[in-house]
Amino acid sequence: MSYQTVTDESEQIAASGLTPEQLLQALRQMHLIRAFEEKAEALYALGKIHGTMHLSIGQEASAVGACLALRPDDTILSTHRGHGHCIAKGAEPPLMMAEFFGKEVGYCRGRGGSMHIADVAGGNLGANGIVAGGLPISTGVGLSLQMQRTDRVCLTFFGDGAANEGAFHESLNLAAIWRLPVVYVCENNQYAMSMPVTAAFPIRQISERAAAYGIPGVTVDGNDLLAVYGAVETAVSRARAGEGPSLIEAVTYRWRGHSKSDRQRYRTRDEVKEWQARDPITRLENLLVAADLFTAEKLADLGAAARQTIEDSVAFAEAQADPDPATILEGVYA
Amino acid sequence: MSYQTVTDESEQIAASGLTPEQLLQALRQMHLIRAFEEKAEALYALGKIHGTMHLSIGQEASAVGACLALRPDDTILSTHRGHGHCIAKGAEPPLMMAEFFGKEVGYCRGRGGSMHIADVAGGNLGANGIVAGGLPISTGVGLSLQMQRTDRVCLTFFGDGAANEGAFHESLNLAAIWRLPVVYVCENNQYAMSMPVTAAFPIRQISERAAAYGIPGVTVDGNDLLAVYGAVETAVSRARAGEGPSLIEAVTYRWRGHSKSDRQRYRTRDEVKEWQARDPITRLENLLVAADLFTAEKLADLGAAARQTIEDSVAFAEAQADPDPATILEGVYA
Amino acid sequence: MPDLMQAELKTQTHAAEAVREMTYAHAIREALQLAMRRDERVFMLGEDIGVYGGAFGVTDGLIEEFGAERVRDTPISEAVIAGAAIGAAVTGMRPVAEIQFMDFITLSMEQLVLQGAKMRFMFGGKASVPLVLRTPAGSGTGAAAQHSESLEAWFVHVPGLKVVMPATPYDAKGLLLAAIEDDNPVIFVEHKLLYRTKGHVPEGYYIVPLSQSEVKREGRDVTVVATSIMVPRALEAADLLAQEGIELEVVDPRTLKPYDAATVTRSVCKTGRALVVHEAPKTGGFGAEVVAEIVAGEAFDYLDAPVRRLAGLDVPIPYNRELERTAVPQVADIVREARALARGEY
Amino acid sequence: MPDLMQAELKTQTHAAEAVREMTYAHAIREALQLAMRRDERVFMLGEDIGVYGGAFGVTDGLIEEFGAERVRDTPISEAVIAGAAIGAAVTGMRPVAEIQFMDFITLSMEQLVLQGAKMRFMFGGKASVPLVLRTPAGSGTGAAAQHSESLEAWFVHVPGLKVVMPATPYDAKGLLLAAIEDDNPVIFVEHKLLYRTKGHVPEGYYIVPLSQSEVKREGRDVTVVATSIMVPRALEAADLLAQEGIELEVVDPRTLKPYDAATVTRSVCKTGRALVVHEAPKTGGFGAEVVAEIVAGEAFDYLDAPVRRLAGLDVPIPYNRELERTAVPQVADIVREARALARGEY
Ligand SMILES: Cc1ncc(C[n+]2csc(CCOP(=O)(O)OP(=O)(O)O)c2C)c(N)n1
Ligand SMILES: Cc1ncc(C[n+]2csc(CCOP(=O)(O)OP(=O)(O)O)c2C)c(N)n1
Ligand SMILES: [Mg+2]
Ligand SMILES: [Mg+2]
Repeated sequence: MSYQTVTDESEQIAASGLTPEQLLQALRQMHLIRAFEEKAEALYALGKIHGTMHLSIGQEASAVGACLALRPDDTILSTHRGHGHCIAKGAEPPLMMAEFFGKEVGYCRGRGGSMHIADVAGGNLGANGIVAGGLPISTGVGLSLQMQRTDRVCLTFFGDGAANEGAFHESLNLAAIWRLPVVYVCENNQYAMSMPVTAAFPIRQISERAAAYGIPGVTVDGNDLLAVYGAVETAVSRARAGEGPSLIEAVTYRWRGHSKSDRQRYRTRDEVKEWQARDPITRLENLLVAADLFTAEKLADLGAAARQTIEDSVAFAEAQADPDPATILEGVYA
Repeated sequence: MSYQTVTDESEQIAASGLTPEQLLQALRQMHLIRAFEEKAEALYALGKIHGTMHLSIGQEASAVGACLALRPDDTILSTHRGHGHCIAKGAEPPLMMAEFFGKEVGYCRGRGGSMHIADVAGGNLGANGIVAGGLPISTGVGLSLQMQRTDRVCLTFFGDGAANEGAFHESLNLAAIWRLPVVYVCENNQYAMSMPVTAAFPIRQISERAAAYGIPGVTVDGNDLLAVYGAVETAVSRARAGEGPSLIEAVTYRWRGHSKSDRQRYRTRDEVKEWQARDPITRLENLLVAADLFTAEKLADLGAAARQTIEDSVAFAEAQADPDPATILEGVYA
Repeated sequence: MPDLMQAELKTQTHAAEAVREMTYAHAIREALQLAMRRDERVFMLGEDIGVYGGAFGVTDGLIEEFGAERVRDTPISEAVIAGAAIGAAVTGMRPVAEIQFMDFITLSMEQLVLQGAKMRFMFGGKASVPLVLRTPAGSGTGAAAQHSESLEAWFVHVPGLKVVMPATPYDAKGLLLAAIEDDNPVIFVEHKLLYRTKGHVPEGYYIVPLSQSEVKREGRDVTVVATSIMVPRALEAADLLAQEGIELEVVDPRTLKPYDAATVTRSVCKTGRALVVHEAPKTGGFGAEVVAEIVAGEAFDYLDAPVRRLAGLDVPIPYNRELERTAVPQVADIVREARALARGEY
Repeated sequence: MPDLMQAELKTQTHAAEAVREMTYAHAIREALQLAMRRDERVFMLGEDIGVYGGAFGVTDGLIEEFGAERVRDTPISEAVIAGAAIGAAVTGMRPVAEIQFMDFITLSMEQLVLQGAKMRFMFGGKASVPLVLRTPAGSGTGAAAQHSESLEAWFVHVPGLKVVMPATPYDAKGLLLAAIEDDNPVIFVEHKLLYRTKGHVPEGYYIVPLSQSEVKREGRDVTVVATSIMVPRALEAADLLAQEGIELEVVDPRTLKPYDAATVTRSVCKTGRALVVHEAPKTGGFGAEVVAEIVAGEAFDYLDAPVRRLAGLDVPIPYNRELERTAVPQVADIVREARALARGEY
């Protein structure tokens, strides 16, 4: 794998076309994701949230960098590891937190929880409990956008593990032959649960599979917000212009276990530490400071601000009402 | 697509390593397949055979060339267009014909018919009514052969259409990472029912997909028995040596409609004629004569002999007993 | 109801309309045509539905009228056919997907069951998935075990799906139009052997509401609940038994989910005897649901005999013609079972 | 039977053996271990069954004993997991595949139903497919709609498959060993909430034959037919109702296909009342089959009340804890329904 290296940070930022305000906002979102998940983790440990959850701590640049290339009227589909995508697409943390607590005002009226959180009005067609389950749907969303003669696009996240499901293959092929406006973003975080990509794939880069569908495929450093943004932006422009789908592989790492029950026997602490040293948040902060866009002092408060937002979200969520069991059949049918 | 061209026919034959006897036997089998299917077609038109059937007339070199590279103890899996594979793997036409007539002595006791004909003892694990349905199974057969420490291989036929099913993707990936002894032979006959490969694929050659699984992929002229044999032989040797699977695309054409109900509105007569001019049987005959292996006279009788064998098969089949309806539940469970 | 309406119409001035007979396949095609003319959001996708006209000719000619964008031929990729329909449906379109044989729906299950059926509920009612999935089911064509499935019972068991299974051309057209109007995913099960059957089909747009069982023939002795191809077979059996003085009441649920059990209950309260007939294998089939609903409530007290099922044998569909016929109920089987019930032999 | 055996064993000298209690998960692991030690052809494949030990820890430690070749971690490819098992089974191996959650079996349907289940029959009895597919089902863990399926009814409807659903550690071990010995494809449905329940499990190899329903508790008033997690709930309900003088007879089919209806019929002939309880949605569930078999024959004449089903609501499993509980039968629901039946309120 070879990553782009740019010597001059301000040049790199200028090349991205992103404004300082956009970059600051991206950093804010990354902090928000981190704070949201750290809190969710703590609440789970306290037994305040039930079920299961999959944390994307360490992968924030991929979610935020990708969504930064989208317009509000674009659509995303997300995965079981979807809190970051949800926030990056603009969801409100209090309503997300309310969903985690299973409350009636939550995004899914408490019916969905972490694994199915969706913000339909905001253009997030949901996390998905099924690996690769969103891929065929996103292909259909692309079809819909194309048939409706819009220039909107659909961006769909999935993991490395998902790239070995049949749904991946069928979806990319259909999108390719119909030139659908879909951007397929594979978050390669090195593992599908306990299965390392080195064992699950007979190739070095998942993006090589794009060639099987005659579409562009690119691998980027998924911990580098600018790299993710750049690749996705190119793919989004292509899609808007009617030139069809692309496959982007964002190479990253999950710091936490797969889910709460993971004893992580399939990897070493050293490996985790190595990747933690490549923290995407620190990396963006360093870039912004090195590029003289913001001072370290200015950025120092963002983490605390994010944590405060999340605390407020929890307070909001806890104060809300549970769904009335008598309404259980609502929403099965339209 | 670029085919190998060899100027000197005897050189070509020598390079293949095949003996004159093997080549003559291959030609006999191709005639047998042609005669079998022409007869089956006629019987169907007369209402003597029911159900549906898919004829491989025009594709004989692919079935025979591929199976020529196998040992009797190797296993094949076949498709809905599987009469040729069945004969090429050594099945007996009388028992095949009996199956077509739904007779108790037929290969499947009259339960299977054309679309499920299998010769388990002969190493044919069956035609398959499901497009790509045999691919996952063949992967499992490869696993079984590997775990049993044999040097046997599994060869699985499928159509161009099948290469767009999720099962194709999952099967090739699993076989690749586990280095299973499976040879995947895609018979690209230009159409999946009415869907032309040019519309169904965003790439020029289906064999390009091998790269997505890090395995060898090769496209050969499927109407050239030697070309098919050569490519499959290489793949089989690899597989026997524990070097894993290969993907071979045999480019060919079906002369008949997809099945009996096909009005063939998706292609022109001219296109069909063009391909009929590339008859794999005539081609092999010409080669054998040009190479001075056999005289045209010697070969002239093969067609008639094949037709006689098939007539005898029909006579045999018609004389056999139907299954007793009282036995209908036999074979649901072991 | 079609017969009734036919009788009425015959007295009208438009005699030509009154005798308008067409096949089940044609009636479905007409419904597709009307729906697509009426609503731009309606489009079709599936294998060989374009120039080929569909494996059974149902979509013949539609690509000429609506073009390849609205009558979309797909590669052989059943998972993404279903998924593409779901994705399109949830974002404003009204897709009608075709799965060429019901057997192949086994490849679409994850998308249909875990995604399409649940999406609305999982998202707290904030999305809807108005899609129809048409598919031909059933045996009788000699296509053997992998092209003869009758899997409707699976879908009946899935909250969030609706399941429709018309037996007549009239119902096929009206139910398909209702299914396309419906805002939920609907599995629309056609029967291969019914495609060529004929019946009265009114011109123009009309709806047969989802979830209304219909009494196809009245009778006092035995209630026969039959679905799909078993409806005409039950009616034929009723004709034969009428000659022996046994009057069958034939009820066709038409929509299996949501299922209108009340009509059946009413009938059983009258006859006191019930026979449920379907083609799918008996064990775990829809017939069990029909029986369970009959004996759970009101009708129980009116029952004069055990409630019986007559269904497919628990066997894959065999190729041999005679075995194939043996595997699923025929008219003579219905006659035999209904007669035994009527005579108190159970 | 386990309880009885336990009692017997306690009188023996090997007191240690008599009190050998273990969890359902452990009992399954022990069965896998014994089968793999006994027969080289037995091997396992599935997602994260190796070093991870399985999503629920069931296969913990097995890779250490048997190595990565016989405890094979696969990519996330459920179609080829099923297909690879079928291909291996038909050529001399005896695979035990795991589908990590029963929901994901929706991706294996074509291979299981159209290939594995039918192969033997389609080939005229000339092949066999000795495979076991283990999978955890059920709700109760807060994992919501796509990780809580109970799809056993689908497989019951498929000729060629067997379906096993143990409720106790004893049965889990003995039935799994029987399933692995069986020469047919067996769907072995475990329940997530049962994994940690404990019970007596004898050491060593033993078989609980497939297709034997078991009376888990005798009683004279109402027959409760319950499966999987509903067995302990029904037994708890029986304890509660016993205090009111209502005696439930709890029957556990254990093997849903082939289903031993005779044991249930015998029970209903005694009690005259039947309640069928399962977790899966009621409509089209296995309970309908149980009811249909009860009322089709002998037991019909002994019935004193309608036959009732208590099952999951027709709703995807919701995330919210209280809604999740509401969606499926709890002990109190069984008590209420069984009491109403016993008191003639239906
Ligand atoms: C179809 C399906 N198979 C298996 C699972 C169980 N499962 C949930 S997440 C996961 C690993 C997914 O790996 P990947 O796609 O790389 O995403 P990541 O968890 O690494 O973000 C597995 C096996 C599932 N949810 N769906
Ligand atoms: C899963 C599945 N989908 C669709 C079909 C219907 N069908 C049978 S053969 C066929 C075309 C197959 O094309 P290809 O794989 O190229 O093989 P060919 O017929 O050209 O030999 C189709 C669509 C099927 N049998 N199975
Ligand atoms: Mg991953
Ligand atoms: Mg083809």
